[in-house]
Amino acid sequence: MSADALTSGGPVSSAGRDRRQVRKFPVKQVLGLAGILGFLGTWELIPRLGIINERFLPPASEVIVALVRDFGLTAFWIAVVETMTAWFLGLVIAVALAVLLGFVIGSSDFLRKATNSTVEFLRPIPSVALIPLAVLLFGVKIESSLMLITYAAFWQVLIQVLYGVADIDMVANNTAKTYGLGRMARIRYVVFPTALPYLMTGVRLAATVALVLAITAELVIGSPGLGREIALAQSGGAISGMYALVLATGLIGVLINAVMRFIEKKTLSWHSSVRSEVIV
Amino acid sequence: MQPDATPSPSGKTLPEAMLSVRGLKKVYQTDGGDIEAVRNLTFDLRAGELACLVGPSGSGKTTLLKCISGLMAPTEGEVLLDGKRVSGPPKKMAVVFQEYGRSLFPWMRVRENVELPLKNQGVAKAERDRLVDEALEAVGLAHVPRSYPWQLSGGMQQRVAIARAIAYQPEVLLMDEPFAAVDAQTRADLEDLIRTIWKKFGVTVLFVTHDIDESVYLGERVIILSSSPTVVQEDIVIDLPVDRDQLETRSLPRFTELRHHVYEQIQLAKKGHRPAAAGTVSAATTQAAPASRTDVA
Amino acid sequence: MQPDATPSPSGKTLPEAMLSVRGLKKVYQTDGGDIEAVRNLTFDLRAGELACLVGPSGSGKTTLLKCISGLMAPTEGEVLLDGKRVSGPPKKMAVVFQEYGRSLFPWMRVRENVELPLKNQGVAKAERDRLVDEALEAVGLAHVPRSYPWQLSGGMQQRVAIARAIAYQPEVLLMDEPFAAVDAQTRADLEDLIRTIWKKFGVTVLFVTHDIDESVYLGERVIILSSSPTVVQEDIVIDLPVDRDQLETRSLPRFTELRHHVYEQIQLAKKGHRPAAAGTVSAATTQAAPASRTDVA
Amino acid sequence: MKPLKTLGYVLALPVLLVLLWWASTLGAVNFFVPTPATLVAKFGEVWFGPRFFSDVLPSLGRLLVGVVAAIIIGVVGGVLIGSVKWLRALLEPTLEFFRAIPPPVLVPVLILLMGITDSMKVAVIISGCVWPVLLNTIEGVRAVDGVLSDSAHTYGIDGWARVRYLVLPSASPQIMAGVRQSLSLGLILMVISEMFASSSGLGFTIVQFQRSFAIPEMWSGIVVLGLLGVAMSFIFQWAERNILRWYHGQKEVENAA
Amino acid sequence: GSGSPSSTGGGSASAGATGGGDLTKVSVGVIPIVDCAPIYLGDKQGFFKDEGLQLDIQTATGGAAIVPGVVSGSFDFAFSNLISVMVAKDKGLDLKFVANGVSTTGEKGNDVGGVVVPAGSSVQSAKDLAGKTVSVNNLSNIGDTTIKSVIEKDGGDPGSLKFVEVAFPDAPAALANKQVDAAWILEPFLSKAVSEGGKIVSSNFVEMSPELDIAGYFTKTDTVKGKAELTAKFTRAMNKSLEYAQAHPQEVRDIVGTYTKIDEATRAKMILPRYRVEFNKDAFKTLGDAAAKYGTLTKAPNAGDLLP
Ligand SMILES: Nc1ncnc2c1ncn2[C@@H]1O[C@H](COP(=O)(O)OP(=O)(O)OP(=O)(O)O)[C@@H](O)[C@H]1O
Ligand SMILES: Nc1ncnc2c1ncn2[C@@H]1O[C@H](COP(=O)(O)OP(=O)(O)OP(=O)(O)O)[C@@H](O)[C@H]1O
Ligand SMILES: [Mg+2]
Ligand SMILES: [Mg+2]
Repeated sequence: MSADALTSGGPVSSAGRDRRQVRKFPVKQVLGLAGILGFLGTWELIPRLGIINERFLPPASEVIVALVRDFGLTAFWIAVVETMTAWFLGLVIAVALAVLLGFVIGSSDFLRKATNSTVEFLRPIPSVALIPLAVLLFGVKIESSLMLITYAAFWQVLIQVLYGVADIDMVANNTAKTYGLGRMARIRYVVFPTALPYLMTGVRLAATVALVLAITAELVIGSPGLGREIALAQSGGAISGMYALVLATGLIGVLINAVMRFIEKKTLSWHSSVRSEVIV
Repeated sequence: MQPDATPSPSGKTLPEAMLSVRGLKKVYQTDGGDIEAVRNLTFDLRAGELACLVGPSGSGKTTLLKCISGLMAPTEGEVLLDGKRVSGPPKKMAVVFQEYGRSLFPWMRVRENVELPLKNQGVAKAERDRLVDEALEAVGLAHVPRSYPWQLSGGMQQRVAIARAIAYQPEVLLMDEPFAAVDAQTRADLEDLIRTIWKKFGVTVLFVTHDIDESVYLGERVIILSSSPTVVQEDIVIDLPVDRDQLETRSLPRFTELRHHVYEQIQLAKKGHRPAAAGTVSAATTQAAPASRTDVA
Repeated sequence: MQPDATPSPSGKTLPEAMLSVRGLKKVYQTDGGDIEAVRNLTFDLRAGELACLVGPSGSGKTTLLKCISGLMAPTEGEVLLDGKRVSGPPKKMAVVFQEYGRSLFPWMRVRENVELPLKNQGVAKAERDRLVDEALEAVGLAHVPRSYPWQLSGGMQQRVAIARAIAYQPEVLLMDEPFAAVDAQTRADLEDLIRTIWKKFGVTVLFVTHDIDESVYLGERVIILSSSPTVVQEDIVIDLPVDRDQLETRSLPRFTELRHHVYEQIQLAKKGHRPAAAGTVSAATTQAAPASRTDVA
Repeated sequence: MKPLKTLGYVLALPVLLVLLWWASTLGAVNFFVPTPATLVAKFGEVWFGPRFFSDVLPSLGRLLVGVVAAIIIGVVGGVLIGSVKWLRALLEPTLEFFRAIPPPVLVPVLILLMGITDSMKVAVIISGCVWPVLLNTIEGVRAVDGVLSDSAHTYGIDGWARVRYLVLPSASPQIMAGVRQSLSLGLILMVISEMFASSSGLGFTIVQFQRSFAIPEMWSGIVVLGLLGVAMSFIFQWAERNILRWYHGQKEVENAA
Repeated sequence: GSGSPSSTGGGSASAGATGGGDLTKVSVGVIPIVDCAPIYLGDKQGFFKDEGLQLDIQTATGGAAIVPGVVSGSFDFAFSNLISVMVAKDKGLDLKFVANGVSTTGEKGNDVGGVVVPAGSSVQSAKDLAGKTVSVNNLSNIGDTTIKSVIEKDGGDPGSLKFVEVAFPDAPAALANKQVDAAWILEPFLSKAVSEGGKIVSSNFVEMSPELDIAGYFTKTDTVKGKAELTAKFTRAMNKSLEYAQAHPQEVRDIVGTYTKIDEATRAKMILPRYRVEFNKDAFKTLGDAAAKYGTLTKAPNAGDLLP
């Protein structure tokens, strides 16, 4: 963040007396870009140096050219929209369900204990194993992808919410109790804010899992979207085209994370994790 | 004395007893063995009484307050509020916790923290605003309503917690060392504030403090706890005039006398001396033992 | 006065100055705008001096301590320790934080908490054990070494934090309202403990307190801060005998005089009065302004 | 009394659900949804035999190596990235990039880099289950209490000692949440890693059953996964109880009301 | 990328029809590979519309979704290789072919699939593969079944072979990096592998039987019985399409470009399969027997039950 924070993570350096400078110069974004460039550079070198044959892993530059070409195609954007629609719907359903169930289960010791074994049983079931069931129920349509996405993302959020609810500060909770806040009010005013950082991590995890699953479902089932485009490129031998699509997927991931970080910064400005980044 | 309450200390369970603690015992179970925090506490508080609770560090004052506010179930004995047994946080009771830093919600601004209990009760917006403004004004924090608690100094945080309790307009007010982190002048102001509120609304107040002068200046009664395992060491009526003044009252000879007496008792408590009656008091049915209630005059 | 230190207060930067705070200014940046916690602080502490810092709640005492301990960079001005500019936590400095409840490691037992800094320094086991035992004994907590901090009462937690600082044998000791949560008797004992340690090891101590009596009883010097935005309001030398006694010293007429003076100054500070020199003191180069240093005698 | 109660908690809901399933499969027969009886029969037939040694054990071995490696990488990386701001800024977008790449797409690249080997499969497992640990560790490290951190600083507890005594314990509740996520993800990725370039293993067998329409057998494999998940999570919860004794103790005592 | 195939298929529109209300909608699950060119061609030529059918071509990327899709009724008909359907039938799913899909060219060394070894490999013919590691796209399917039986015919020991699953697109790399000794590859990757120095040691389809049918269009037996008319219409249109495709190879190469991402140069060079109407019952039996023999099926299938 501040310039001297770059050289040491020490507390003094994070004191940010050159805050105004920081505003002008977005160190964070530039660093992030540098990281991505470093990665692309490495990728470029691997085939160029012959560590892996160029035929099988085309250099980054070639893939980027292919990606830029993709950007000009409506078909590409249609695929992106299809994938993102499935992603968004799946994620929203998963988060809504998980938050609801998480708070219900988390705030009751009985439910927590009684559901533990079942939750643990269901969680490790791979979504891919559910493909036949999904197709059986919904056919080769967005609903199949949705079911797989929801299933996979749901557990990520649920577990985080359960941990978050358990992390509540008892002094805060007692305070709320003595001021006559009922169960619902406490969930709203105490439990929810406490669990929020956990939830945000959960949503961030789930957002990517949902993306991964959206692509995978399209890839394996063949419902329309980026995943199917990848499969097509793969089975058509269009290697650069395939990596271009993979690159696009990764970029979507980066974008999703940026949005999530933004939301997190807005909603968690009071939390010490965000606090220590903002104030100093 | 409070005008509407009989000043006479009495050993009987008075019909107007607002708060009765009877044979209270609390044992904490830890993996290192059981810790008996409170052995046997019995005392009554009349409606509208202002009592101070003093006792050595670790004698179980916080524990007692938690039991009274229904946050913790006693191991033995019971707490009656208005004749009803307390089993969960009662309505119209406000507690100011010793850990003020953790009792404020870090995700809410100062104003929101103070407002929350009122909002939760469904108090109308205009009324709520008035109460919150008044409370913040009273604790001298009218200028920081939009700060987050962690942007405040320790003393300011503590005053937010006090403001929240005041704005709530409780019938029973429990305070656990509420002025520990504020400066002398503010402390004096807040002491007067508590007495004003008490006189105005007839609130029943139980006030934990380590400051002996404060306990004498503030209370109509001072309850002294022995060191752990805890019983009531002494129960003193403070017969100072109802209208008190920081300079005047504190320079009264009677003030100095009472102050001295409390100090001696606490020193006794620290040394492990226990009142004669403590062993014989048995739970629930026994009334506040007269032996442990002394007029020092 | 301490036997080995010249008692004369001086406006010059003394060669033996252990701690120099010069033109210190701290502004917190928040999304609600900047908050100027400290405007301009300049003072020196000689090696082996025991100074008390008093000031209204929110006047920036904690902020000052954080700057001195190198935990926070000042916005302007600087802190010199032994002639060197402080840029990170210096060696051999111990700080007792106001938020004692949050400064102990909840995953360590009491003993481990006290032992950790020594272990980290590579002190041998036997020596470590001795220091830890002594420190726990001194604060009256020898009986709970195997408890977790959250199993202790507030006052006990605070004493663990004090024990940790003592066991560490620092050269500079900063304490932020360390006795706020302990009872009067324990407080008196701890006050005497601090003075004993100070005399024995020649530690430089900066002690924040709200208790005016305490500041006069404990310190060789009392620095009074104005209310926010903060400057040094007064700097008083306490010319009481070095050997102090809770009963005797406190009943000296000089004690009462000093006490009164400090009280008045704080009330002035609260009312917003600022010392004449405050505006003219400029950062870094200026020495402790003589105008703000008064002998009350 | 106590073990009985625990057993009740563990079994009540599953038994209820199995009954429900049993009732709902009473009438109609669906090729893709077997009855509990068939499933139980197949389960014994399929998994109690040589397959246990030839398929299940090797897969479990890879799973274990993968998960342990992921946890180590996640915690070490998380502590580094969480405590060094510029490193976080540098790496975050790249990590997010990798996180978003679906394992099925990653597999061909890994095959190119590592060949068709066990380490490739382990790499697939790591590539998937490192994220929850990493992200949670980063968040946990960032959320270290300010006062506590200041205390450590003033006592000269820096560098490794700081990590050991302050950062790790204080982040451990979050780290544990991440580890718990990783365990089940590990099982899922074990299956995925065996979906490509493979010829044996638990995951492969399940996928093979699926492809050859041996549906009851496939479901029995899924039950194996579920049971493994439960077993792993119970072991984990036991370990967590011990590692986070202070944390649970604190919560519990305060919860005693 | 050359664009995504629209899931409703471009065909009916380009045939000039307005998609009137009297057309019956049929959804067909296909895999976007060269083998499925006839149905796209037929759709474009209007063969299905002539029968009163409006095609809804849905692409699924692999076998995982095809059979469940047919069983659940999301597809009326679907394309799959023979072994997959045999296996499903073997496990109790009542399926039946309604039209042929694709057959081997019957020319050794010039077929749509083959086992490739890298240049300089010691493997000369099928029997030398014994003891080697061979990649196939899916285990227990048409690839390993035919290869095993070819090796056995050639005098090698099929039991000593080790198969691993590698997808066709990744197979050339696996071969080049010596991760497998030999790879079973289909077009268009086969031509590519050969042009890059690979050597075909076995044209396993041809060697199994020069008349081998590889894949076909199938549906539930229920559909065949209950919707006999619809089935007959589909079969007629499909057969017409197969014949048309066989007669117009250049149109096949062109249309493949619309629903796959195979570039033009590759399309021009790749070997096309044979499209024909009739199933060869003998070859079917050979294949079924082999599958049963190597344990993919529990018993040899009955051609009469499965074929139209
Ligand atoms: N959660 C706990 N687990 C175990 N023991 C506890 C717990 N809380 C308090 N205790 C013990 O109970 C005793 C009384 O504690 P309590 O907090 O009630 O004291 P207190 O009178 O409030 O002290 P202080 O004035 O220092 O705040 C102490 O000995 C303490 O160690
Ligand atoms: N993190 C922060 N962000 C913004 N403002 C802060 C922050 N910390 C302290 N302040 C402000 O700085 C001022 C001084 O705070 P500080 O904690 O130093 O006071 P203090 O003298 O220690 O008070 P007390 O005696 O009540 O502890 C206060 O007005 C406070 O609101
Ligand atoms: Mg207490
Ligand atoms: Mg402070």
